[in-house]
Amino acid sequence: MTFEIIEKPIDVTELIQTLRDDSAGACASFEGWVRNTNEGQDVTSLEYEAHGPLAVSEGEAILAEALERFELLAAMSCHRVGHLEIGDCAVWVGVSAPHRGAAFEGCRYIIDQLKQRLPIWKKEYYRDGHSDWINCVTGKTLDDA
Amino acid sequence: MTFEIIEKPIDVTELIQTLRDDSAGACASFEGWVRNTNEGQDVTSLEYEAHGPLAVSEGEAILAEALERFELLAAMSCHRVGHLEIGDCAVWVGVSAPHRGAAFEGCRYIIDQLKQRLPIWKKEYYRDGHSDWINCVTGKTLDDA
Amino acid sequence: MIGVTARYFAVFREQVGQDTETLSTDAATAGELFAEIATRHGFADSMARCKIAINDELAGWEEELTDGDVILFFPPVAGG
Amino acid sequence: MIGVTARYFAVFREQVGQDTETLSTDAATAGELFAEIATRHGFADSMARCKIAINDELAGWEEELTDGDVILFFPPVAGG
Repeated sequence: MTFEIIEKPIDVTELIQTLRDDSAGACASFEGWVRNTNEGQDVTSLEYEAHGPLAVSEGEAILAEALERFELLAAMSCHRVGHLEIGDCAVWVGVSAPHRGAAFEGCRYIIDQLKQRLPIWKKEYYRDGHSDWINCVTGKTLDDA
Repeated sequence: MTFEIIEKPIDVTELIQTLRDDSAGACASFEGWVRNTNEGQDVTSLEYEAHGPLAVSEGEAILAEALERFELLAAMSCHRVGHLEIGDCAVWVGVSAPHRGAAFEGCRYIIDQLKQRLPIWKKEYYRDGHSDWINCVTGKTLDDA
Repeated sequence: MIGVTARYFAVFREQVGQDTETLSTDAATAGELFAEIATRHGFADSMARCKIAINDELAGWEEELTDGDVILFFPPVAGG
Repeated sequence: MIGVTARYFAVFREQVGQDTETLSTDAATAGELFAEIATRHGFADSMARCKIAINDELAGWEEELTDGDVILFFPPVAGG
């Protein structure tokens, strides 16, 4: 059970290996990709900023909750920070379990909680040249001028 | 949208590439692994047998249903046949979608339907030397003697 | 009487002892043929959990048989 | 009056124009300090959607401040 904040591309193949367990019959995973639109605007790239130590401790708390609530054998996740392009993987979650029901539910729980609780912020850059911090009231931000 | 029956190890990295779409923000995937126990018995390996043409047409029908029912951008799946060892990936399902809700639901739908509907049969080999076809009434099978 | 080819999969193949048989039958439908074959070979699974395909298409139990059909006998499935 | 260090993240950092400030404040709690700073710098997000951490630990709004604390100001989060 580990949560990581990384600055380099996420290596999914390597991460999945950490979930191996001879009694695992199911492995569910989720990748969050940078997509080219958000709320009707054309996105060209993204910037992620995190408070590293608190993101790691909150991420690990979420993984621990998932391991306790669902019948999982292993859970891993990492979130990338820095400048990302369309199609890049921003976040990865993977779990293994004896059966698929718990695997799907545990994986979903983790990504839902990560999105609500991690001290990570996302700035979107748009084709028309402006940029916005997502989820924030940005009407008064400097970059919106 | 493709469903495949293959005899070689499943290459997940390559398959995930087929789901790429610039408007995809979410990719959910599922791997079914051969696990070392089933209903209290120690499993040492598995044999999968399929009716290839019908498995492919049924698999593609299931993927098409998922694309119609959920807001997905792409869906792929493949199932391995032949002799598999503990930890081997027997089945893979992956979908991409603008948002994660549809991705999780579509992926879950596909694996649930595949397990019920594909003309694929699984024989488990146990540590004590006997073997069983799963889901079948095997009380009268030759290999149980 | 019609002549059909039966192909058996998985546990059915093991119970029959071969993967293909040619048969002469009075069965008019897929369901009648399944019942006949299940009795002859001692198939233990209920018809409700099994399936038949005729000439590589899944068939309902009411589907009528034609001389020369290839009938596939599928025991309960277990993918994944 | 106590002296604290404020650190701003993401949109807050851009609005303040720097990532760290040293402050003298009469605020007794995390919530009072947030309100004071939000007014001074014109933070537009409601307190309910923001968070504060004191010395690298997430803090409730009622938590009391101590001279020398490092206070982190987190705007609404958006991971993934």
